[in-house]
Amino acid sequence: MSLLSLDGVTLKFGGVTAVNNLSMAVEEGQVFALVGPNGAGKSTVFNMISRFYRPVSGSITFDGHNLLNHKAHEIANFGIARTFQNIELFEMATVLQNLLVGRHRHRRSTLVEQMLFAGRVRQEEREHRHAVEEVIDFLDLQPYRDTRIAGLPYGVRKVVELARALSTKPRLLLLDEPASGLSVEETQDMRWWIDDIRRQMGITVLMVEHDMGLVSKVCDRVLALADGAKLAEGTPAEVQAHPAVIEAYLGTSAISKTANAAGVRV
Amino acid sequence: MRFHFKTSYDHDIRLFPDWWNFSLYAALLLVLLALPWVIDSFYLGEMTNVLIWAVAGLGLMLLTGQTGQVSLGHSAFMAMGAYSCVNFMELGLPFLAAFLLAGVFTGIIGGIIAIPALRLHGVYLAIFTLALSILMDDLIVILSPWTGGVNGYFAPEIWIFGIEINRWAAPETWYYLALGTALMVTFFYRNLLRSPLGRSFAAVRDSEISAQAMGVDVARTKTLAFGLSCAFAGLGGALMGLFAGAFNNETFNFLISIQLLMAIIIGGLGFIHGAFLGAIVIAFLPQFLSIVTDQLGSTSIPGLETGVFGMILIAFILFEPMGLYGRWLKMRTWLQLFPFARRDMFRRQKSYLKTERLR
Amino acid sequence: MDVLQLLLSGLANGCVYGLVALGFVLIYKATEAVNFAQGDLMMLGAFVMVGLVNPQYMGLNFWLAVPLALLIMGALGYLLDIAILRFMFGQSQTAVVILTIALGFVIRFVAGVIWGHEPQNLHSPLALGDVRMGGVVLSMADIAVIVVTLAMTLGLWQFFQRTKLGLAMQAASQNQMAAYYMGIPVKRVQGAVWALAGVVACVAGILYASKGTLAISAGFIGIKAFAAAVIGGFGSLPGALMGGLIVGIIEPFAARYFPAGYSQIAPYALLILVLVFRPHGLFAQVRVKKV
Amino acid sequence: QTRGVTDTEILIGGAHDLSGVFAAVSTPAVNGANLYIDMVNENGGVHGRMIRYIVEDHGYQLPRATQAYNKLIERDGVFAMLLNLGTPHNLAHYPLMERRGVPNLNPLTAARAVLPDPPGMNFTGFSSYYDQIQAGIEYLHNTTGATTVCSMYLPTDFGEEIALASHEAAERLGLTFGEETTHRPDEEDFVGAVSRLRDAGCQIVTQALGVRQGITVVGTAKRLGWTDVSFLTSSAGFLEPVAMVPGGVTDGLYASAGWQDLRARADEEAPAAFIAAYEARYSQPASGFAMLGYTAAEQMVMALEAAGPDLTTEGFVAAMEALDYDDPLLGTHINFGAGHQGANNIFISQVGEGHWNTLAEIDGDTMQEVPME
Amino acid sequence: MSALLEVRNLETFYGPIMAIRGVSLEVHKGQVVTVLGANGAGKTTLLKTISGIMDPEKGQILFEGEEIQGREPHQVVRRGIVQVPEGREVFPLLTVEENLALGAYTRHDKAEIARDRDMVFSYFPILAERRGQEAGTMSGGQQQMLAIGRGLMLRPKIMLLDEPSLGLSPLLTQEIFTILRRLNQDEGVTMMLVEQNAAVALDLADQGYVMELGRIVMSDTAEKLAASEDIRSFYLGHANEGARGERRWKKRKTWR
Ligand SMILES: Nc1ncnc2c1ncn2[C@@H]1O[C@H](COP(=O)(O)OP(=O)(O)OP(=O)(O)O)[C@@H](O)[C@H]1O
Ligand SMILES: Nc1ncnc2c1ncn2[C@@H]1O[C@H](COP(=O)(O)OP(=O)(O)OP(=O)(O)O)[C@@H](O)[C@H]1O
Ligand SMILES: CC(C)C[C@H](N)C(=O)O
Ligand SMILES: [Mg+2]
Ligand SMILES: [Mg+2]
Repeated sequence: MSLLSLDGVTLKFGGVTAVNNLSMAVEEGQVFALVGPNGAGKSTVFNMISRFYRPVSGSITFDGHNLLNHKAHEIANFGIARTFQNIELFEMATVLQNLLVGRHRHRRSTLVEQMLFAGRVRQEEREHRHAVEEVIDFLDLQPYRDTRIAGLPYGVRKVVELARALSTKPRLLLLDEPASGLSVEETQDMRWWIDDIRRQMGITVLMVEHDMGLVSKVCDRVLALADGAKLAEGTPAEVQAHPAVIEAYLGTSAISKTANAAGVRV
Repeated sequence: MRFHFKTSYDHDIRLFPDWWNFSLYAALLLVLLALPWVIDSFYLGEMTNVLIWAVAGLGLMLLTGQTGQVSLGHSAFMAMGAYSCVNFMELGLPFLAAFLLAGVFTGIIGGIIAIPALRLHGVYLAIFTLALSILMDDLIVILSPWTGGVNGYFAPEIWIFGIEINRWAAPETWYYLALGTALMVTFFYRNLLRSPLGRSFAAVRDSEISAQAMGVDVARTKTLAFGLSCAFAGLGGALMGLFAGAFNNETFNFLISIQLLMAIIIGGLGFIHGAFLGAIVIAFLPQFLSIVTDQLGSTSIPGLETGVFGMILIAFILFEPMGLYGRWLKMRTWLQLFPFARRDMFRRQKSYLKTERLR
Repeated sequence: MDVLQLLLSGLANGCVYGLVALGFVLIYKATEAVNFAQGDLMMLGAFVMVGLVNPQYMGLNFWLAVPLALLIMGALGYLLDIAILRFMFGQSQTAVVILTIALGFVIRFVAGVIWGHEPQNLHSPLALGDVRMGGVVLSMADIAVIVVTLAMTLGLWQFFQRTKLGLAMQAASQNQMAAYYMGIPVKRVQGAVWALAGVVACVAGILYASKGTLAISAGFIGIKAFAAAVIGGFGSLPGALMGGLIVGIIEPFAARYFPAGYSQIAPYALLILVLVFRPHGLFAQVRVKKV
Repeated sequence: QTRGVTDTEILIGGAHDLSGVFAAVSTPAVNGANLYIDMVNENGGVHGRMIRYIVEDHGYQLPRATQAYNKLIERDGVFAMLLNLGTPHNLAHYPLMERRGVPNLNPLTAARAVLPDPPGMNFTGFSSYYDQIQAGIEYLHNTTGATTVCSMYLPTDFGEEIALASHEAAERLGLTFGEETTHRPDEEDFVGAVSRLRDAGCQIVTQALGVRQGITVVGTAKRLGWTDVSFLTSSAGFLEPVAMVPGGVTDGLYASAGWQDLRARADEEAPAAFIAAYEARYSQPASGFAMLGYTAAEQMVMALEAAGPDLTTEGFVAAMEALDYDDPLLGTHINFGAGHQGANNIFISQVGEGHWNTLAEIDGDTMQEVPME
Repeated sequence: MSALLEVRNLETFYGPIMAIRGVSLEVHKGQVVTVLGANGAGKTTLLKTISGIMDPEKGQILFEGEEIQGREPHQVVRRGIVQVPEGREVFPLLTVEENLALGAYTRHDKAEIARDRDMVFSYFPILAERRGQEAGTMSGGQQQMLAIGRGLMLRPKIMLLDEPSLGLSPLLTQEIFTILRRLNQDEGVTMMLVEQNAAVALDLADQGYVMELGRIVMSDTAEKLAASEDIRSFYLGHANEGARGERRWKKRKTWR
C-alpha cells in the first residue's frame, strides 16, 4: 500500500478548478516530484494534504488514515511536515525557537508541570534541544541559531523552514519549491540534503520544484500537472521527454541556451 | 562586556543565564523585601498599587505580548477575580485559598469565554472583549445576589496564617501580599516561556498557518492562553478590589482594560519586565505628576495632570514604540559595546507594514 | 405605526453611529490603524462649531460656520498626522492604538480648557422643527442625519472604489513598501486620510450636537461606533453604515420590548452574537492567507 | 498638633473627577470652591492661616480614587476633605477617613448612603436623591393629580436609588407604579423607551439619566405628542444647560433638588455678586455646581472661623454642627446639627422660558410644603 | 560617458548590523547590469537602498547626475527607477487589474496606460484571464508575473529586478528573459538584475558585479565573468561534480 495516496481529488475556487480529479500515490521511501506550469494546482495539492483546504470530492489517505477526517493541526501528528512556497516562519522568534516549535508534537508534559517547570519538563527540553541541534548540524545552521527570522536573508529562511519541518521527525516531508531563490551552490547543497533525508533518515519526500535539474537528480518519480489535472507521470527522464510537458511547462523556445544552462545547474 | 560561555544546553533552559544575572535579581528582591523599612506608608501604598497593576499586566501580557491576541476586556476578568474571591471567602474559605481559587475560577471562565472568541483576530477580538467588559457592568447588577449589585462589596477582613492584612493599620502586610503574588505570577510566566506551551503561544502569534502545520492546535493554544491570562488578571483584580476597600459594578469598567493595555505596550510588549515598567508608568506617573504640580504651587487648570499624562504617554510611544523595556535593551547593548557603539546605531531604519487582514 | 416610528428613529440614531464609524473605517482602510480618538475628534468638531456659532463665542451664521468648521477639523486631522502619527510610520499598530487613546486624553483636556466642562447647546437651525409623515414624526436633525450619512457613505465608498487616490489608499494599507514601489507617496496619502477623517468627524459632530446637548465626554460614543464598524466588518464603508444602523435600530426596539434591567445590554450583546457567527463582521474584510 | 494644620496653613483635600464622565460636575465645583478660598486667603486667611485646597483627579475610577485618597490623607495629611465626588469613591474611603480622623465635607453626590447613621465626621450638603424624588412625586401627585409613577434610569447606584424612591413613593402614596426602563450612558435614542412608558399610561416619569439623555427624552416625548406626563429629575439633572436648550424643548420638565437655581435668581443680590465674581475669574458662565462648590467652601470657612485659633478636629466638627443660617446664594436654610445634613428643604423647580423656576419648597422632614413668601 | 545610475561607497545598516559595506558601482544607460552573490550577500539590501526603501548611512547614489540617497521612495520612483521586489509583494486584497492600475499610479496618459496594460496581458495571458481575482489568491508564479507586469506599467527608465524568475516555471523563465531582452533592446530600458539563475542573468547582461558579505568582490563584463573559472564553478554550477562526489564536501566560496 502506498504511504500517501490521492484518489479522484477535486477542488474548485469559485469558477477556477484548481485541482481536477487528481489521483496519485507516493510510495514509502520515494522522492516524488510534482511539476507543472504556474497555477497548475501544485501548492493546492499540498494545502489539501495539510488540510488547509477540503477537496469537494475524492479522498486523501496517509498510511491507511483518511486525512479528510482530521483537522489541520492533527496532520503533523501522523508524521507529515511541510514547507511553504513563500516562507511562513515565526518572524519574531529566533531560529532555535522556530525549530523547537517543530518539536511540538513530541511534548508530553502537562500545563501544571510546565508552569512549575517540573523535572520532566526539564528532561524533555533537553531531549528536544538535542534533536534540534542534530538538525542544525545537518543543515549547517549553527551561525544563525539565535538570530531572529526577521533578520535573515531569503535563502537562509528557506533552509530554516526545511529545518523546522525536519525537527518534527516526519515520515513524509512536503517541500514546496525548496530550491527557489537559492543559488547554484545552495541548490547543490539542497540536493545532497534531500538525498540524505531520504537515505539516512528514511523520510519520504513529496516536492514541488521548477528546477528540473534538481528534480532529475533527486527524484524517483515525477508527476506533471497542468490545469489541475495529470499530464504525465513517470521517471524524471520520461516526464521531461513527454511532448505535452515540454509544450506546457519546459518550453523549447529560442533561448534554448539558457534552458540548457538551467539544466546543468546541478 | 560579558560573554556567556555556554557549556551545555541547560544554559539556555536556566532561569538565570549566569551568576551575575542571578545576583542582580537577588539584589533587587532583597531591596524589594526591605522596602517597608525604607519608605513611608504613602509610597508603600503606591508600590503595592504598582505591583497589583503588574500582576494584572502580566496576565494581559501573556495574551497580547506572547500570543498576539489583543484584549480590551480584561477588566471584566479582574472583576470576576474580585467578586469570586469575596464570594469564596463568604463561603468560609480562608483568604489564601479563596484568592488562589478565584484565579483558577476566573481562568476557567476565561477559557470558556475564549471558545466563541477563538476565530476572532485583531480588532475583532479587541471589540469582542471590550463588549464583554462593558456588559460586565450590567451583568454584575443582574447577578446582584452574588455581587451585591450597585452597592457592591466592602472588602472583608483578610487574614493569612493569623496575620491580618490591613491596608491602613499595617500597609506593609498588603505590600508583601502584592509582592508575593507578583513573584508567583512572574515565576509561572517565566516557566511557561521556556516550555513548549510558551513557544506555541509565540507560534500562534506569528503565523497560525504554520503553527498548525507544526501540529499546534491553534484553538487549544488560544484557549489556554486566554484562560491563563484571565487567571492572572483575576488575581490582579482580586487584589485591586480588596485594596481599594470597596468595589461595585462601576469599579472595573472598560477604562481599566484600556489602561492595562496601555501599561503593557508602554512597558514593552512581550517582556515580563515590560509589565512591571508599564505598571509604574500607568499607576504611578499620574500620582507623580500631581506631586510635582503640588510642589510647583497648584495650578488652576482642572484636569491639567491628566492632560499632561496623555502628552507624556504620547511622548513615550513616539520615543520608543517597542516600549520602555525595548529601549532599555538597546541601551544595554550600547553600554556593552561601549566604546565601540556607533552613535546612530539605534536610529530607526525605515520600516513598513503589511496588512493584517490576511490570516 | 409604532414599529415604523421605532424603525425610522432607529435609522436616524444609527446614522449617527454610522457617521462616526465611517471615520474609524476611513483611517483603517488607508492605514490599518484603529483611531480610538475618533469619538473625541467628533466631540472636538462639535465644539469648534459651538465656538463659531454660539452667541457667547463668535456668533457666526450657522451655514457660514459649517465649511469653516470642516476646514478647521480637516486641517487639524492633517496636522495630527504630520506632527504625531507620521513618526509612527511602519511601527506596530498596537502602539498606534495606544497613541490615539492618549491623544483622546489630550483632546478632552484641551477642549475642557477652551470650552469648559459644562454641557452646551449648539445653536443649530437643524435642532428646531419636526417633520411629520403620516403618523410618524422625525426631527429636522434626524432627517439631516439620515440624508448626510447616506450621502457621505455613498460618496466615500465611490471615492475608494473609483478614484486613483482611493485605490492608492487601499494599496498603502495592504503593503506600504509595495505602495512606495508604485510611486505612491504613502505618508502624504495617510495625511490626506487623516484630514478626511477630521472632516467626517466634524460632520458627525455638527449633526450630533444638532440632535442634543454636547459635553466633553461626548466622545465616548466612539466606543459604540467602533462596535458598529466592527459589526459591519471593519474596513468596509457600507459595512460601517450597516453596523451603525443595526446598533441604532436595536436600541429603541430593545428599550420598547425587552424587560428593564436587560434592554440596555442589547447593542453589545448583539455585537458579541454577530462576531460569534461572523468572526469578521457582516462584510468581512479578512481573508485566509494563501500559502 | 492637629493634622493638616500649621501656624500658617490649613490643608484641605478633594478627590474629584476632572477628566471623566462627571468632569462637568467636579470642574465647576472646584472652581467655585477655589474662588471662595482665594477670597478668604486674600483677606488674610482664617485666624492667620491660609487655606490650601489640594485637588486630585480620579476620572471617576475607583482604583485611581484609592490613589488620590492615599496621597491626600497619607502623604499630604489633609485636615479635611471637601466636595469629594462619586458615591462609591466616597464610601470606599470612609474607613480610611474615619481611621485618620478626617472630616468629609459636602461630598458631591446626594446618595443616601454617603450619610451613614450615626454620621461620624461626615457632613452632606443637601437632601438625598431618595428624599428629592419622594418629595417630587408627592408634589406632582398633589398638583397634577397624577397617579401612575414610572422611572427611567441607568442601572448604577445613583439610578437604582431613584428607581427605589419612585417605587416606594408610589407605595407610600397609594399610587400605581407603571413601568420602568433601564439605559446605558451611551444610549442616544429614546423613542422606544418613551413609547413604552406612554403605553403603560405613565403620568409621572422620574429620570436618572445623563444630561443629554434627559433632554432627549423630554424632547422625544413632545415630538411624539405625549404631553400629559410630568418628567421629574433629581439634583443630578438640575442644571442650567437643561433649561437653556433652544426652542423650549425642555419646557415643563420638573426637578427636585436641595437648592434653588442660580440663573433664575440672577437679579438677586447674592447670586448676582457670585455670578459676576465667577465669570470675572474664569470667563465661563457660573453654574449650579459652581455655586455648590462656593457655598461648601464658605460653610467650611465659617466653621473654621467659629472653631477658633486653636483648631482641632473636634472643635471644627462641633462648629460645623453649630452652623445655622440662611444662605442667600443657595436660597435655602443651612443647619447641619446632629444629623450632619446642611439643607433639609427640597425645592421643586420647573423649566420655563430658559430658566428653572422654583415652584415650591418642601420640608424634608415632614414632606409638607413650606409656604413661600 | 557618465553613468545613468552611480553608487559610491554605499554603507547600509540594519540597526547594528552592517549589510552593505562600501559598495560602488555604475549602470550606464541602455545597459543590463547583473549583481551576483550568495545568500545574504546584500543584493536585496543594495537594491532597496537605491530605491529609497532603506536609508544608507554613508555614500551617494546618483541618478542622472543627481543625488537621490535617503529620499522618500516615491520620489525615487517618480524619477523613473522602479523595483520589482523580491518575494512578489503584490497588494493581496486588490484584484489583478487594480494591482496593474497601481503600477501606473504616477502616469496620467490614459490611452498609453491602457496600451501598456494590454501589452502586459499579452505577455501573461493568465493575468488577463484572472483580472478580477484577488491578487493574494493567485499562485506563487502568477503573483510573480503580476509583480513584473506591475513594474512594467510604470514605464521606468531603469528597472531594478530582484530575482524575477523566482518560482516561475522553466518555460516562463525563458519568456521573462525574452521579454526583458526585448524591453532592453527595443525600448532602451536600463536594468539592474539580481538573479540566482546566474547563467541566464549573465547571458542577458552586459556588465556584472559579484557581491560577498556586503562588498563588491568582482566586476567585469558579463562575457568575461561567464568565462571566469570562479564564476563558472560557484555561480554556474560547472564545478566538477567528481570533486564533490557522493560525499558532502564544500569548497569555501568567500572572497575577502
Ligand atoms: N484561494 C483561492 N481563490 C481563488 N483561486 C485560487 C485560490 N488559491 C489558488 N487559486 C488558483 O488555483 C490555481 C492553482 O494554484 P496553486 O497555488 O496550486 O498553483 P501552483 O501549481 O502552486 O503554481 P505555482 O507554481 O505558481 O506556485 C491558480 O490558478 C490559482 O490562481
Ligand atoms: N531586517 C533585517 N534585520 C537585520 N539584518 C538583516 C535584515 N534583513 C537582512 N539582514 C541582513 O543583511 C544581510 C544582507 O541581506 P540581503 O537580504 O540583502 O541578502 P541577499 O543578498 O538579497 O540574499 P538572498 O539571495 O538570500 O536574497 C544578511 O546578512 C542579513 O542577515
Ligand atoms: C453629582 C452626581 C451626578 C454624581 C453621581 N451621581 C455619583 O453618585 O457619583
Ligand atoms: Mg505553488
Ligand atoms: Mg535577496
